[in-house]
Amino acid sequence: MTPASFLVMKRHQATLLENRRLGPGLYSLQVEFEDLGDVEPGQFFEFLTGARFLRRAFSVADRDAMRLRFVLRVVGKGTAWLSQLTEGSKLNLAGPLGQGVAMPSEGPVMLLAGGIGAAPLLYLARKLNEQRVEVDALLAAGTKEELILTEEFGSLCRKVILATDDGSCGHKGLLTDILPALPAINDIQIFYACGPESMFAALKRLDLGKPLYAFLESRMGCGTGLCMGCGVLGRDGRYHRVCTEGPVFNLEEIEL
Amino acid sequence: MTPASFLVMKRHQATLLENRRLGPGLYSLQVEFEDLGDVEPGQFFEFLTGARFLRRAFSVADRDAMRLRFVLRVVGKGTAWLSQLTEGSKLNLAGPLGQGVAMPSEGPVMLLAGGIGAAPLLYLARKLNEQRVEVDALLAAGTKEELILTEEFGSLCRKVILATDDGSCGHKGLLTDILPALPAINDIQIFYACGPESMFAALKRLDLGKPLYAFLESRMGCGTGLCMGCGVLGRDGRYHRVCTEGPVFNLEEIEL
Amino acid sequence: MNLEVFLGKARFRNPLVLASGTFGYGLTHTHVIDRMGAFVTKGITVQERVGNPPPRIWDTAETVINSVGLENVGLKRFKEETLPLIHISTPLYVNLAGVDLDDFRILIKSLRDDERVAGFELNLSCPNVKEGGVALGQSVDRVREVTSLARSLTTKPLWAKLTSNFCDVRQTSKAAADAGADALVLINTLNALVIDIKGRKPFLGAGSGGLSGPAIKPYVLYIVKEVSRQINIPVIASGGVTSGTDVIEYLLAGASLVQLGSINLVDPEAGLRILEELKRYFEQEGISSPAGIIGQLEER
Amino acid sequence: MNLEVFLGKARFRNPLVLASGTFGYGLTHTHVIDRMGAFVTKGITVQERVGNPPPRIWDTAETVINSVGLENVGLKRFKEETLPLIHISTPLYVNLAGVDLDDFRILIKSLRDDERVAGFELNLSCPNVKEGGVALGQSVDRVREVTSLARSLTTKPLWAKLTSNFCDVRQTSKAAADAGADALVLINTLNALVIDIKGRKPFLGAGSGGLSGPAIKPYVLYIVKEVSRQINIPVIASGGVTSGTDVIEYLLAGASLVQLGSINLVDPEAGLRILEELKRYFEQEGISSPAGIIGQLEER
Ligand SMILES: Cc1cc2nc3c(=O)[nH]c(=O)nc-3n(C[C@H](O)[C@H](O)[C@H](O)COP(=O)(O)OP(=O)(O)OC[C@H]3O[C@@H](n4cnc5c(N)ncnc54)[C@H](O)[C@@H]3O)c2cc1C
Ligand SMILES: Cc1cc2nc3c(=O)[nH]c(=O)nc-3n(C[C@H](O)[C@H](O)[C@H](O)COP(=O)(O)OP(=O)(O)OC[C@H]3O[C@@H](n4cnc5c(N)ncnc54)[C@H](O)[C@@H]3O)c2cc1C
Ligand SMILES: Cc1cc2nc3c(=O)[nH]c(=O)nc-3n(C[C@H](O)[C@H](O)[C@H](O)COP(=O)(O)O)c2cc1C
Ligand SMILES: Cc1cc2nc3c(=O)[nH]c(=O)nc-3n(C[C@H](O)[C@H](O)[C@H](O)COP(=O)(O)O)c2cc1C
Ligand code: FES
Ligand code: FES
Repeated sequence: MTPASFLVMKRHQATLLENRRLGPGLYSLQVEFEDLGDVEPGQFFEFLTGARFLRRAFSVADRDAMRLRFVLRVVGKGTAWLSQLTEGSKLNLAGPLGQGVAMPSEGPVMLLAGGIGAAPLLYLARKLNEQRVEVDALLAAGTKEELILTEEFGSLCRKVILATDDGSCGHKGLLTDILPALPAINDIQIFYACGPESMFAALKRLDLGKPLYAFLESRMGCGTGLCMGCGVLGRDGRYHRVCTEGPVFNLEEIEL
Repeated sequence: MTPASFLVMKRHQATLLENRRLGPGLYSLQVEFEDLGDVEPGQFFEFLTGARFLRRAFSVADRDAMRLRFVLRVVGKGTAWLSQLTEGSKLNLAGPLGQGVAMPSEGPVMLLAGGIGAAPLLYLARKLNEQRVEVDALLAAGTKEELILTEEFGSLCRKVILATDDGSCGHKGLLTDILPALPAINDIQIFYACGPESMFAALKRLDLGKPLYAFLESRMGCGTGLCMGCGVLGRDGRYHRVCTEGPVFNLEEIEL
Repeated sequence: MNLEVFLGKARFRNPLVLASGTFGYGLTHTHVIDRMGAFVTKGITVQERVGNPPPRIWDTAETVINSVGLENVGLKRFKEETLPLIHISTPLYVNLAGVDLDDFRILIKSLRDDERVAGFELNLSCPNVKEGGVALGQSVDRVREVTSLARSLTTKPLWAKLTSNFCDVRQTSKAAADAGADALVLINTLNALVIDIKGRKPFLGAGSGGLSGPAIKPYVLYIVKEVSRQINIPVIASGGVTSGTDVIEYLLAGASLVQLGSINLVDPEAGLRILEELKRYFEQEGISSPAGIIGQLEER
Repeated sequence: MNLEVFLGKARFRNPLVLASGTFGYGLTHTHVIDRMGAFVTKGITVQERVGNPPPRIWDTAETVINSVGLENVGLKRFKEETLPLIHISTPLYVNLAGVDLDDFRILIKSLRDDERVAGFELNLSCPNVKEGGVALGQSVDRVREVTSLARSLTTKPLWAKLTSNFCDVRQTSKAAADAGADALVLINTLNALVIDIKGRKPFLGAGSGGLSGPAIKPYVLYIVKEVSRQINIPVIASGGVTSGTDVIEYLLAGASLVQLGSINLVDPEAGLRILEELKRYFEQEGISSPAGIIGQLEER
């Protein structure tokens, strides 16, 4: 175990610049920091809320100088609390935490987003774009209203394919129903996916024949490797800490 | 026991119109109601806060149509939470609770306020003024900065006497040091006092020879007579519920 | 939809019970009481009690700590002055707070023939009195003795309200069941101390108090599940309920009735809200009666 | 000002201890560990344990519920791989999580001669494993046996970490003290159940977990006060500390050392903040050492 910068939790007193509703229960938060070092795609920040004792983890969805963007979906008390914050509010944050994703040596790559999973992949698209790696995105969600960040992906990707479960926008069907039939898929070197557990399970069954990195979630205790609260079962029969060994794992190496 | 209106807790969803700092840890809250019946001096409202499980009690300090004014002093987590609310916030309130004070048949009367104790007495001054009962006020506090509502009392009272512990404004000394020497005191028919417990104890020792009504505080459970949490010891050796039998008691009838 | 629950022959129109000490004697808010499954009075002692010195209440964001100390009018005044004033259509359970066998004998004999009294909750667990209360409830033998005695004195429903403080509540539950209790009430408040560091003394006038409120729910839920699986009389849950969801959790864990305590202090009409939440859940899930979910928690 | 505390000959630079399971093995955040009075490792078992299935964590505004299930590297790897990597200047206590006497014998024999190990915390109280753990700690006899055995095997400081679940912790405290423990750690997490009402199953992968965090503080404070007045070995408090005020409350109630657990999850540098708060209090109140306030709570 080598000490890494993300293992020591850096705390911030930051300011909420904008809290914008994107869709049903979906919010985009612009946060301004006083002091912010490097932040890699895949890394996350933990927010203190007034509704829960432990911090809540959110992936970095984008960056502009000292501003970070987070996109959150309200699922419980902590996210509800955050969604109600007004502009100008002070936020107690910790991060960046977790390991950045392994960047590809060559493209094209494809991003596979299920619902709120689009959030961390947007920041990855931005970084890939900066490094001139070609990138496609397949964005899926339940309904049209739940499809988020499509414009942002549009400006960064070679191609953006949309899909909804109910067909209200783009292809009709689950991400994993549509994916195999896409012509673009053949020259893809690496996949990056973020979405619900059921999506990862289906992706595993698809067996795309190329490396697939999965951005995982897990209920966390500390976010810094201290408590073993966030384990995801590995192929080796051991639990791996999503907070410090992840949150991005090679799909092959984990059990679902 | 006869059913009284204040025994059934009426809940309100009200709006904070103004939150103004009056002094160190002292805030004035203007709250607008959608629906508000009679409110008598001495009655209080209970506020739900995000910091404590139980409601927090605050006396009505003034009224203007559908707006009530409350004045609060930050002493713990609930009051700190309330003091940080921004204008436009929605408040969950219950009230009016408790019994209104017995109004005098004739004046002049004198109001004795220690610190935040000025709050409920202001509303009483307003009502006495409406009923053309002559009223004097002795307002005491630790320092000049802690003397609140002096202008408001000025516009309603025949005479307003100020005192501070450190002499930074008005007479120097405790309210009960100054009171006996005041010339105005002789023709007073009734006293109304609100302040810390030590003030009531000293008032009791002064033995002013006229009825003195004490606006009491107590840690409350329910505020509606259900839990026996708020008892104050009576001369009869029993505990009396501040929430429903008070909060105003004849000083003679309670033990301190 | 039918929310009725039967414990033996005793019928409750729904599983919600207003907990002792949090709804007075049932003299006010009768519009709430009349919609509930049952109502339990403040603890009644043989002699009138003035209760503990103030302050009696402390709270945090998710807990209440009280040291009311069983302030009550005492058996005589309760029977003569209070009972005649109670006009409710909901079964009235009297919480009996005895110190020893004699107390319980006196209390039950005096009240058992009053037809307004539907049944008794034996308070074997109050942490706020020096004698009796929690100390009784910590001893398997005392619990057995008191319950047996009570059983021998009345055929009315008997609920044994137990404590988990400094004892194995699985054992005391078994003792109460064996001795003939009709149901177990799990649990009374946890011992709790709040310290005023400036004065270097306990904050509450009585020295210590009893902890209740939402924070204790996961703890009580565990106890309810364990005990209801081991003991074959109905369990009535008491601890931290604030919503319909909480009630359903307790039913799933094995409770047949669920008490509302601290939440009544925040809102005396909470029972009405919780009842609506419960109904909505039953509707949405197509459950026809509480019996359909009591104890239906799956194992992991 | 001197914040030192001595338990027998063992010296602690201040009363703050990082609690087992909330600070890993002491491999990171050593700048925090090195300012504390002591550090306790995650519970170590004889065999490596993969721990419980996820989810393992739940929380409310004032509680945490965990079911990590003693995931740890096991004795062999701990000794060979982990211990050599721990570089801290603070006394290292190893939390030993045995299932039976044999386990404790193996664990202590293997570690007792390692000079990096200052002492042992006997985990007689983990609610998150089916065997051993809390079940051991509920039995006065088992507590006595394990503590006696441990005492016979080592002269290093021995802390017995106890539970209040389904037992009288005053009795188990006495047993541990009589059997030669140097200190009692009160208490481990409370049994807790969280229910997923949609799935009608426990939310945590392991079925149930252990409750900790600020909401349990008044409960643990009461236990610490009671036990420290009855038992004449030092008490180490563990439950809900988040501030310097909380530490002072525990010292007043009778604790000699105070553990920080759940708060480390919110902020691994919380110990540094709490230490500053403690110092400020000592300064303001003109207290020269913890000994000046331990057990100084006045009665009411
Ligand atoms: C590394 C990482 C990155 C993440 N990035 C993002 C992101 O960018 N955007 C985002 O929106 N989220 C993200 N998440 C997820 C986010 O952290 C969680 O949604 C959040 O912590 C939920 O907190 P809460 O307090 O709102 O939910 P809680 O109230 O704690 O509830 C948590 C979950 O449990 C369910 N639940 C609540 N009560 C019960 C019950 N009684 N029974 C059963 N289930 C129940 C809720 O529906 C919810 O799904 C990320 C998570 C991780 C680990
Ligand atoms: C009828 C009535 C009318 C009232 N009207 C007003 C009013 O108009 N304006 C007003 O400002 N107040 C009023 N009060 C008082 C007000 O209700 C209380 O100040 C308020 O409830 C405190 O809540 P809190 O959550 O801020 O304090 P808490 O955090 O609950 O603390 C309460 C008190 O305990 C002290 N305390 C906190 N922690 C500790 C500890 N560990 N040890 C010892 N002491 C501690 C605090 O300093 C504080 O004094 C009234 C009270 C009543 C009963
Ligand atoms: C203010 C107050 C007074 C109480 N008085 C009694 C009592 O007299 N008798 C009793 O058996 N329980 C009493 N209790 C305990 C409650 O009936 C209930 O069992 C406990 O509070 C746990 O439930 P809760 O978390 O829903 O409050 C009291 C509780 C509170 C908060
Ligand atoms: C995530 C987590 C893991 C824990 N693991 C252990 C453990 O391995 N051994 C142990 O004795 N206690 C363990 N505990 C209990 C703590 O050491 C502590 O006694 C308890 O959490 C109460 O203190 P707190 O309220 O400060 O957290 C754990 C607690 C938590 C929250
Ligand atoms: S959340 Fe604590 S180790 Fe990952
Ligand atoms: S606060 Fe409950 S009776 Fe007064």
